[in-house]
Amino acid sequence: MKPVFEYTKGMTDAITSYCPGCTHGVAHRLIMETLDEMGLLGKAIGVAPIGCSVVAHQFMNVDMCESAHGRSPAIASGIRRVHPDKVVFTYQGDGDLASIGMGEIMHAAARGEKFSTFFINNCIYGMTGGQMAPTTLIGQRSTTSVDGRTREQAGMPLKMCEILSTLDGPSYIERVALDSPAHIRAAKKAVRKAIEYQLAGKGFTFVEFLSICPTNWGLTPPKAMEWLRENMIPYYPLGVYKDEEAQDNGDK
Amino acid sequence: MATNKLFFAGSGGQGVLTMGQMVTYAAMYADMNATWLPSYGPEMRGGTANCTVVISTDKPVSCPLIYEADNVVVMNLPSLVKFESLVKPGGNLFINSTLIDQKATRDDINVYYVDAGGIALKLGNARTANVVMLGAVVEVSKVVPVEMIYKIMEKTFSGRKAHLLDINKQAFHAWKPE
Amino acid sequence: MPKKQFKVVFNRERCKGCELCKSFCPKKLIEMDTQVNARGYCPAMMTDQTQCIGCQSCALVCPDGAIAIYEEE
Amino acid sequence: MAEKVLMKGNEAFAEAVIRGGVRFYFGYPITPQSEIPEFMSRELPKRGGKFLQAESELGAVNMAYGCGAAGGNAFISSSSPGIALMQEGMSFLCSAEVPLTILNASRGGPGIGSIQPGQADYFQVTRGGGNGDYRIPVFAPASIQEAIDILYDAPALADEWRNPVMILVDGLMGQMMEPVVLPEPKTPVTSADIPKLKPWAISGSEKGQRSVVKSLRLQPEVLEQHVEKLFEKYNRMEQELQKVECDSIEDAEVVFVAFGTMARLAREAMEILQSQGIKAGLIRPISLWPFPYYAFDALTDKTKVVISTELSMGQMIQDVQLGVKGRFPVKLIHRTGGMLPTSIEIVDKTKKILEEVR
Repeated sequence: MKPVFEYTKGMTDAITSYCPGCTHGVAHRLIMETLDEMGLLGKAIGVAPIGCSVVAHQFMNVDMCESAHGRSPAIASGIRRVHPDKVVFTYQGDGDLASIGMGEIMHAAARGEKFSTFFINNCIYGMTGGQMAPTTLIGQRSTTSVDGRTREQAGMPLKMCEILSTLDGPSYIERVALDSPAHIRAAKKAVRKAIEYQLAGKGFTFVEFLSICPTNWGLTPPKAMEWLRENMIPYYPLGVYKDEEAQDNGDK
Repeated sequence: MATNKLFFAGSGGQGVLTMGQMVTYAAMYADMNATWLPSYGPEMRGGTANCTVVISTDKPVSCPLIYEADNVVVMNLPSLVKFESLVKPGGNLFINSTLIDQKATRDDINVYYVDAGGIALKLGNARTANVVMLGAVVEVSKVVPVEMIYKIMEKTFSGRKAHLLDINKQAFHAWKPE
Repeated sequence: MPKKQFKVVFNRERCKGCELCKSFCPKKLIEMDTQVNARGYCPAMMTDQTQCIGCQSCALVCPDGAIAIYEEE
Repeated sequence: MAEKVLMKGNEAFAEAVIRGGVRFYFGYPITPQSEIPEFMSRELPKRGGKFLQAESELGAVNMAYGCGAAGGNAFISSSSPGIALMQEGMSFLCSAEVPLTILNASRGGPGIGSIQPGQADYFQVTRGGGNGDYRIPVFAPASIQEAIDILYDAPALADEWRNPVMILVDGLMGQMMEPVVLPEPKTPVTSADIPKLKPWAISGSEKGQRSVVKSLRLQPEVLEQHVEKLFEKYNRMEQELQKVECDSIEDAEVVFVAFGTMARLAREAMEILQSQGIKAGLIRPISLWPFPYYAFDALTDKTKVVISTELSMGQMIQDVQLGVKGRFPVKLIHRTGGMLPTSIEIVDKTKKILEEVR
């Protein structure tokens, strides 16, 4: 029998600690499959965030360290200084990256740090129990916006790809979604591009994964996928926000 | 003399910190112990400048901060007003008489009026006023050997600045006690 | 040309019963077991291997590495 | 012996730590130590090192954590409010057992406070400002030469213990010049050496094993075990890292206890008292943690009073009391907010205290 699909050796054998249907598992796998296919598992150094994926190092089968909340881009910048020939990445959630770690991500991106950030946006704080995130949508209920987020009270949700694409430092920025097999295939291509650009020394690369949190959204995983498609994608449009190699990319 | 405490005060740009550093370097070259401590504050430019030098011949300098000084140099009027009291009884006060037309008020100290700017101007380089003053301090106090001041001048005024060596040596010896 | 035959293998113990594979199977070949696994989940299983078209949809959406797909030779 | 040079404190500190093997600096400007990042930005690139100006002190300490976790010898410097921000990282570094050399030029507080010398961060640095059970060795030199010697050894010490090491100075020492002798530069560790020298570091699993640098331990029994293991280390540090200088304490009637800048004022006060026939001595803790409690055992019955002299409202005095164990009265002479007493002020206050206790 010829294998068509097998679980990548980029992932450890451990069963993840994520809830049933949580797309952290999919995002982890896509990154590790890509590193494996590119022969980079031995050269990769990852930084895990605070949030549900604080324990990502138990599942991603590469050298990793933990970080304090939001600081991963600073930590990756430090790692990069010591190992300029390795592949360095951060894996961060929306509270970690777009709230408490906004300073670190903006400045690492602005410096054009040669690492890749994989950003999981599921519009909610998962680990702490479903509080409003900087990316929670208007009208979306959370444990700290029980009647739904309002613009008056909390402002509009932050669009990180759009914000980061105003900077000169990043070389590749793309928003992908994990809501269907087709989108997951496209997401993997984005991961590969981010790593290729990093290897080529082009500068900071960033992939935002629109993800689901069935537990805190109070939906079954299949229903959560529909909710992502119907609510998140209209506000967070998919696509490439920056590509240094593309012809039509402004003055770069 | 086991310990000699010097204090240099004036406004920014008068070479006050440099005078103190030169004495400190000279002490180091003469194998003495020394500390140099500038006043520091939030302002980047202008304002007053002062520094404290403590020289010890027989042991490490205990304290780089002073409550009284053996030798005090004041390069402008506000410094005279503020720091005359710092001179220890029997100590020396050096007043830059080019810019200060007031006299010292104390009679328990030795006061030297040094026309540092005037002498420097006569020598042809007004920027050596602080070296004229330094010459007076070293001449009177004998706090460091003159050869060590030469050594610093020779290190400082070398290469592209070599042409400044002679004028600085002249300035250093230009003041004579009355 | 003979029709390709695929075999979808579920790792019963890794499966958390999230039903994503079931919802994305274009041929509706996946059902949940009524027997729970050691961790208390009802794992996914194939109803009819012969109908599988090898599209990998189930494996792509599986967050838990519970699915492997092989082609019969 | 190498030639004596006259160096300003801040530049001497930076030079010493480079000679001690540091090749990575991360910092954020803050008075009174900004000459250190300035020096590092000029010097490190020339010596094969890297300088990175961080977006904040939080950024700086975490860059240093990443660097140290990856096996590099990192150095960060800041001043009191900046050190407060860095406490998150320090707790993290200790738990993850990542080495780092930290210089703290402490100033007057609380809040933004002032930029003049202060010692009101004694609790912050010796008791840990971050969360959790952890310790950081803190050394408080009183001269530029002593600071150089400590900073030169610090990167190796941090590596040896896999723990941050802090050197506590202040703006006065940073701005002061003193003749010093610089030690010979050590050969720095290169990235290629790291997998061999520090197999625990995250340098890529191609070295033959996978490394994870972490501090999260969700199961309480596992965390307890980890903290107990850390404390076996801290207990050994307490035995091995205590440093103190004692002067004239054998027959001293009054004994000053002071560190850093304040120790130099206290030393002069001691000399003035001695010249006036009053037997005075000085205990100068060089390591603030571990605090050299044993030094107080050498005090004899001739001692009438022990005076903690501090640039704070009295923080070290608690350790002094622990060291004195109730044998003598313990008093405080202090200024705070960035104010410095004169040695004469200390002498006068000491005489009053002596009248009270005699």
